[in-house]
Amino acid sequence: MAEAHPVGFQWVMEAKRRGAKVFHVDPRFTRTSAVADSYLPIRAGTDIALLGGVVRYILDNELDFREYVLSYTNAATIVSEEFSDTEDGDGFFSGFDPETGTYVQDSWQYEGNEGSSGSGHTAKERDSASGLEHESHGAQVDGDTPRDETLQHPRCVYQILKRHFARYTPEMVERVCGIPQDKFLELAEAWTRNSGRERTGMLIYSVGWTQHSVGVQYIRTGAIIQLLLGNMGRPGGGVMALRGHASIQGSTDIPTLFNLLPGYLPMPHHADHPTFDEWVDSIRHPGQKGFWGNAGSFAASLLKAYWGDAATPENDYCYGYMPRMTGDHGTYQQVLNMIDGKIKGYFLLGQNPAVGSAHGRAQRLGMANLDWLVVRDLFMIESATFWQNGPEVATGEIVPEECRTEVFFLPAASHVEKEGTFTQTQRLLQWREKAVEPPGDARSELWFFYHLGRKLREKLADSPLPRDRALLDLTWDYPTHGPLAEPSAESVLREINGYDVATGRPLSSFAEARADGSTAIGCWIYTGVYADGVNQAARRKSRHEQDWVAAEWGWAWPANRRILYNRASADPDGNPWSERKRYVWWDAEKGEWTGYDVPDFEKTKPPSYRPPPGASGTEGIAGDDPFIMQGDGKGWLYAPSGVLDGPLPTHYEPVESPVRNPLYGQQANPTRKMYAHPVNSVNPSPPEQHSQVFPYVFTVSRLTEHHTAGAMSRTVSPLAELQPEMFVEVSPELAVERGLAHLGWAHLVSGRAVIEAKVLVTDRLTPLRVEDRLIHQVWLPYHFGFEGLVTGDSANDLFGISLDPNVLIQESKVGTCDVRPGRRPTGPALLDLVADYQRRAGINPGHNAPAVTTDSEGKEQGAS
Amino acid sequence: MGLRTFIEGWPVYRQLTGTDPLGRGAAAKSDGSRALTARTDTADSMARSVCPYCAVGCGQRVFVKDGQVSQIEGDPDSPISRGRLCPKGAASKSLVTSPLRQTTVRYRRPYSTQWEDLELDTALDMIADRMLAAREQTWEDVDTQGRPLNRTLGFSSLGGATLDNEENYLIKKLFTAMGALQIENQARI
Amino acid sequence: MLPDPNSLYGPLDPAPDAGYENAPPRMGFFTDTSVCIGCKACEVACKEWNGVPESGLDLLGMSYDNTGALTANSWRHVAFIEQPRPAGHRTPPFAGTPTDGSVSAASAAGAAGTSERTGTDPGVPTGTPSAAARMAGGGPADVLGPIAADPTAAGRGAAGPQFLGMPGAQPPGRGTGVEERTDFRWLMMSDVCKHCTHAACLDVCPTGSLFRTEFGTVVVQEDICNGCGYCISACPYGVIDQRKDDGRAWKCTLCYDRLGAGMTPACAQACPTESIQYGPLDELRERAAARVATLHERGVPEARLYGHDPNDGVGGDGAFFLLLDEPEVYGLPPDPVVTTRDLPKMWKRAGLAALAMAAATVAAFVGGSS
Amino acid sequence: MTPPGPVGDRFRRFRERLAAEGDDRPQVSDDRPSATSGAAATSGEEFASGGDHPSDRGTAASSRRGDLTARRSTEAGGRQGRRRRRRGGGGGEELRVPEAEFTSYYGRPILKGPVWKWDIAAYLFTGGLAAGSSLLAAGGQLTGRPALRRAGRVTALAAVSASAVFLVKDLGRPARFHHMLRVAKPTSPMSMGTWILTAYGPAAGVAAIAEAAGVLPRHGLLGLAGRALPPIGHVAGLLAAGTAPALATYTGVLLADTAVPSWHEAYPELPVIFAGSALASGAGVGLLAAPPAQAGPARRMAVAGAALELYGAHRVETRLGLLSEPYRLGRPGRLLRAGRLLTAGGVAGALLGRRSRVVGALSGTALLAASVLTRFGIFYGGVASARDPRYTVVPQRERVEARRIGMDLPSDRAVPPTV
Repeated sequence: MAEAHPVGFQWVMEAKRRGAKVFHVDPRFTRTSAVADSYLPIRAGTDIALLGGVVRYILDNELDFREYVLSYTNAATIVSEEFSDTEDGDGFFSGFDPETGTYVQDSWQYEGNEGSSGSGHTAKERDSASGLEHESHGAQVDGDTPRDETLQHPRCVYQILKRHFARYTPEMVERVCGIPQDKFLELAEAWTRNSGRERTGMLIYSVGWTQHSVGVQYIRTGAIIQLLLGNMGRPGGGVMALRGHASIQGSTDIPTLFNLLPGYLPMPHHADHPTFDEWVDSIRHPGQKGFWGNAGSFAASLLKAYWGDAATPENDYCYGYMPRMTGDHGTYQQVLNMIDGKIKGYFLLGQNPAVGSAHGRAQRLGMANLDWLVVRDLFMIESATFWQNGPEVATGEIVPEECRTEVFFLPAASHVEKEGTFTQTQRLLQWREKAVEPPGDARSELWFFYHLGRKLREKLADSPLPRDRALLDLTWDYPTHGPLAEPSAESVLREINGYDVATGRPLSSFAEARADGSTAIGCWIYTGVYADGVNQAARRKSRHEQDWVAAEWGWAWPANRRILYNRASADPDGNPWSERKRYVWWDAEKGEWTGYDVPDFEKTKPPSYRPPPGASGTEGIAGDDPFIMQGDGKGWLYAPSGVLDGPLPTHYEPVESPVRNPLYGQQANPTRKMYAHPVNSVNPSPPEQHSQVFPYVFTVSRLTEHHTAGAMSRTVSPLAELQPEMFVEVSPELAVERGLAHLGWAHLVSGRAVIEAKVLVTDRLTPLRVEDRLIHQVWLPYHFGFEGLVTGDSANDLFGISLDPNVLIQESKVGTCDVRPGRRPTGPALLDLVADYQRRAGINPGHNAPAVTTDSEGKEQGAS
Repeated sequence: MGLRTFIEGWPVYRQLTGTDPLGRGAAAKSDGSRALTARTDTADSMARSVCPYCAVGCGQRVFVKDGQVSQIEGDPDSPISRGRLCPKGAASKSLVTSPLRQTTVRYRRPYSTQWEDLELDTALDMIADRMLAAREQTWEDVDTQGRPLNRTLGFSSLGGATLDNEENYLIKKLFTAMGALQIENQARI
Repeated sequence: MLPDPNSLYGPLDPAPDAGYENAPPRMGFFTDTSVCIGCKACEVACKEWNGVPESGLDLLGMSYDNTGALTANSWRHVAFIEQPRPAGHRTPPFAGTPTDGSVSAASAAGAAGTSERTGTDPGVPTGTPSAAARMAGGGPADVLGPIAADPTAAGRGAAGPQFLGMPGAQPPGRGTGVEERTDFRWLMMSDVCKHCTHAACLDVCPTGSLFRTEFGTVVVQEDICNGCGYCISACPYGVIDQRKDDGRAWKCTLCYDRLGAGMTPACAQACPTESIQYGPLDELRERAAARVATLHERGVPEARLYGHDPNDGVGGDGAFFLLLDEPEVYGLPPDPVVTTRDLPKMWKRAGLAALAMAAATVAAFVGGSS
Repeated sequence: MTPPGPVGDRFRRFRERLAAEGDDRPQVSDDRPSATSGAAATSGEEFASGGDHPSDRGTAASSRRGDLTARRSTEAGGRQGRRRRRRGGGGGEELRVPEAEFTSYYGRPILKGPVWKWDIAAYLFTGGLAAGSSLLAAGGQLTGRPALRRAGRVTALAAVSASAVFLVKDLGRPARFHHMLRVAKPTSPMSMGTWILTAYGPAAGVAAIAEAAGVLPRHGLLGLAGRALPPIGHVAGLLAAGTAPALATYTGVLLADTAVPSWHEAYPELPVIFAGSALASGAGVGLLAAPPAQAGPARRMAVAGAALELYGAHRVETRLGLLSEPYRLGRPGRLLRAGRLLTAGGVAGALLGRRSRVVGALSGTALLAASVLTRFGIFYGGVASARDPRYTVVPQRERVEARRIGMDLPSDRAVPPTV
């Protein structure tokens, strides 16, 4: 965190000053470790084993916050008797379909709900990354579930959890992660001791958790711990994602993602959502508790915002105009399609996949096979010059004279040259004022897309084709101003916020959303950001003039709420769990919820409220159900649906690992998304042969001094000079083993690429003892590319493409490689070297390794 | 300037007559030092902004003099950052004023080995034409069972995490209306 | 003649001594290295505010330090030191992992030896490998921790690199045949001009370019400096430096222009963890003493202040530090003394020599016969 | 125990680097013919053996690596060419000053080495020469030795002019040389020197111009000038001589009033050396320019100057402990040793060859050269001391330790210095 989010880290230091104990788990000793109280070196890709060990420690010693767990989580809920665990299936839950490599989730359901997950496998959900829909709400589940408040029922979640994690002992943690038992116990002890009624503990993660083939389950494990310890919805608690781009949260809320529409509404699927009603019902899941009951209003209001007057109840608000998904249209699928010549054009909007995405060679080859490419950036980035300066030009794979891609480079406006809102990592929207005009041809994205849309509409104005109606009926009349005819960002924000169609009055809450076409809302979770016609995101009341929650600085979705599910900061009766940790509580006199923050609960629903039988939607939420976006109002220790690779987290080895999974016969996540494509390959891992060809584990991450793919830092001299060259960090032990000299060169080889880097021999890396083997890990920054003030080979070139099944995020935090002294070969010899390694490792590009690695017996059970 | 002012302005004179015989401070202070002001004080305007790098969302104050950014520093009022910035945030002025910034449209023809210049409006026109052509060629009305698809997989887009919500909104809205599905950004990565 | 009996040496409030009547309180920096996270925001913020040019694009191999030293083009410099030593009371980071001995000495020596004059325009001077090799410990300076207490480990500093020739004979993961490194700490420190009470650079400046401000800080006046270079030799900390393409001397001004506007210096404002604190020196000294006491309580006995003492060789620094090791480990002199302390004696010696010279001449002409 | 291959290779490379570091630092003994080729060959073999290690089974890269290492070993060999055999590497001789243990930041210097270039060392000589010459000229003027007077005055002007050129040229901003006259700071030897030069320079200049009286026509305006010049020159010559000792000795303070360890600690001696060197060089001019009959005072000046110079130089080379080392080792050591020899030779020649114009001239030349060498030796000795952190850390550390023992304080506290 000190490395990648130093300013956020000030709060950790603040806590430390007040006596907090900081633990840092990382494959290498970083600037965070330097100031942490305890540092745990870990083998990359084994976090579930570590966290699972903590879960077991909590359950074994009964250290959970029992009152919280009983009331606020699904610990007491009873699961179907059809469910069987990985402990019985050698790494498989019940319901695995080897054909598609996905689960049928029926058996995972709560007792009596077995039919509710739909039928068949979940390959479709995987292809559409449906896990992402749950960023704002839980998966569908029926509201009424059988419970055993004594937690003794053998099939209640609590007991299942206990059995599932029983083998995650300190010894197992040591065997899998390489973390000595003493240190693990120190962590577990401190974590549990600092949680409960009087204290809360916080868990912070970043893409070190998400960029794995089991990434979602990493975070699930963290969430289970935090629920067990009562750390959710309470001040100083929570699971905190530290995101890496200024508005990456915003670009998920208002998604530029193929499978989502604003506010986490799913993009329609051709088979599941042929009609508006089917689409809406699939979201709100009739009969389910919670706020998603209003999905119809949100959906209608979005379409109304898109198509204005043309959208009427009669034509289902132009639902027919919406494009439909048929499967995986994600960025990696796109790149492979580009290589196959299926895609003609590509827009890059402040993004540099030639350096920043996994398998850089595939990215560049894909771009070299387009008809046209539009790059909008501040700088001439690698993704714009791949045809000229890319490494494939050196190897002869791309010949400029033969590369047909037509490239448009359009300069972009910087953050001070345009106005608008960023949504930062805590869902806080902050408005930026414009300081200066952009230079030369530089324009904002707002300008580019507004005027591009204007031109497209002009060109199609006389089109008789039905397909063009969607474009022509679009509301696209934003006022412009200034010499450049810049569209008004405030007017767009106003549309995002939503307004009453008749009067134009901005809405102040998504509770005002209507399904009758009387409201138009661009992104329902953002409703309120323009309440009363005031740009709430532009509020900048000094922190000196308000309390520590600082509710008048910017605006957080939803409803300016700073901590989600903060009803959980009070006990079931509505009183604060403790005076120290009071945050939101029930004021019995006034008959309302009150506190420092906006209560995340219906303001006047008393703690004693119990829904009438059969109630659904918000009415179905009881007065002590704090998790109001979940179908049952509970925090999920066990996820009966919504997570495609299992209701509980399970340790699987990374896709590329030198180690056989010590826990199960199943080596890696069996449901991961794989791409069999000639350009893609996976280094062999046990039980396959030849894994020793790539004996070392490598992991990549950021340096404080650089930003992502480097376009915004390698081009800036005061940053470039601080980390001026690509390097690889190796332990002294590995340096000895491979004859690497400090500041000398080394090159790293994977089945995809070979890159070179200067060697930093440092004590900050250590070999780990895993299963009586010595595992060496090396670390690389991934910021370097071939353009800019400082250049170097790109670490992301080493990775292949394997994705998490829930969200289709690639495993780019761990891989295997070989490390060799000296510089890499250049020209065609480089390809020969890679080919030689592929041959020796038995890699057959274009063919996936088998997903199932259990023996026949295990397979049988897995499939049963 | 008369001789008298010249002599009185001579630091040696000030050393001999003033409080600073050793010529260490008051006597040695130059005209330049006397005229020194903080350029944040003399800025024409100040915009309140947010750091463009990571997602912590640190407050920034952007000072402008003569239409140019003259300084960017942390906003002490921000409850998130309390006026502090990391090296990247602190380098924001160098970022926006970098001499490496590309400020004109560049165009690379198919099979060409070099860049050429292009008018912005022409570029916009050419891009619009190419989008429509690609859409035309790859349009899918219905699937094999006649269910609507209403889409094109002929072009795609990547990016948005460094852009504003308003921009993302327009991107998604326009592309969706065009039937373009393959819209992605860093959040997938 | 001297405005204050302590004008050349000893405790002194420098602003009144430099002729300021009703001077504001003396301002300074307290840099608490125990909370430094080495982010280098200070380096960048300083460059942005002061328009300091680039200082070279060289990988120096000195941990994460690619700046190398304070130079004319780097007025803040973050030092990084990797040490096989315990950090306070915390759990040894590599306890239980199958490690060999430390490499810090070897890599330091590598860093020192692999480059000629590297880095910045003024040139970051390279180091000597033997000196670097001693970084890991040993020597009389090394009074901390069990490494020094253990005679075999104490020799590890010098012997540090030798383990590289001795890989473990046992099977991997079963012990390595040499002593393990279990403890490790990574020290970081943002170095800066010390703004000495007795500033040799200022006193030797023949043009009055270097001057004392009303805030008690020491500033080069760029409209005056003619690049004589005297200040550079005079600085006991090796701070001030000549910019080659410019000819003048440059260093931290403690953001004199910002101070005048009542603002905080750029580096201190940017510092995310309050490692760099700015304020009236008296307050900072109190705060620093309290911080050291806290750290001692919390089991960090190696915390000590550097440059805080008005009785030290330079009359106390306007920018002082809390360090976790001996100063020279960070590239600071262990006991700097302002050269002008001895100036009266020097002039006396010169006078005597001049007299002797005159006398010898007279004698040569008067005495003798031919 | 040590297997062949990269491990040993790396270890040896490191050891060699440590050993090669010897040439970063000045040496005690003369270079001996070293095993340059042998060392290179040996390391070459070692590198070659690295390729045989089983783990190094690379294909395409191995030849590249070979090239790289070969180049590096050549470099190493080249560096070793100037070094002694490594310490403890099988019976090399001991360093005279025991290796002091100390820590540093990656071996980098703590101090900035002086940015003054050779021209400041040259100025030390020309300034002293001017001073010595002016004294010589004044003596000649007062005792009726016109040859000494003329030579002294002309040399003084030439030398002070050269000084001005050297000084201005060394500035980072030469056009701003006049900023030196902004202030008058007794704490700044350079400021004082500026004012000394400001007084001395015109006087020496006028005195030298006065020597033109002899060649001017007898009549007319120039004749008038010719008649007026000698008395003006007389006064100017005395003024110059009056400021000359200050000019000659302030430079000692100029160097000493720095943080450069070997300069600062030599502050008692530097003015003595420079005074002696100035006298000797002035005497050298006298010996060169004057017939033996007039050269007697020059010979006596030479003896006095040489005595001061040799005494001072001996003191700095022995009295300062570790900080004397830079004056004995490497280039500064060679310069100072050569200077000493020439001084001794010059004095001997002056005394023994007092009837020979040629011997006198040679002696004068030797003294002048000796003065040049001494100045450069002292200059570069200081520079060397600033570039190695050893000379900064070790003495200061000893000071701290002494105080700690003396005051019996806890070891980890900073301690006020005893003055």
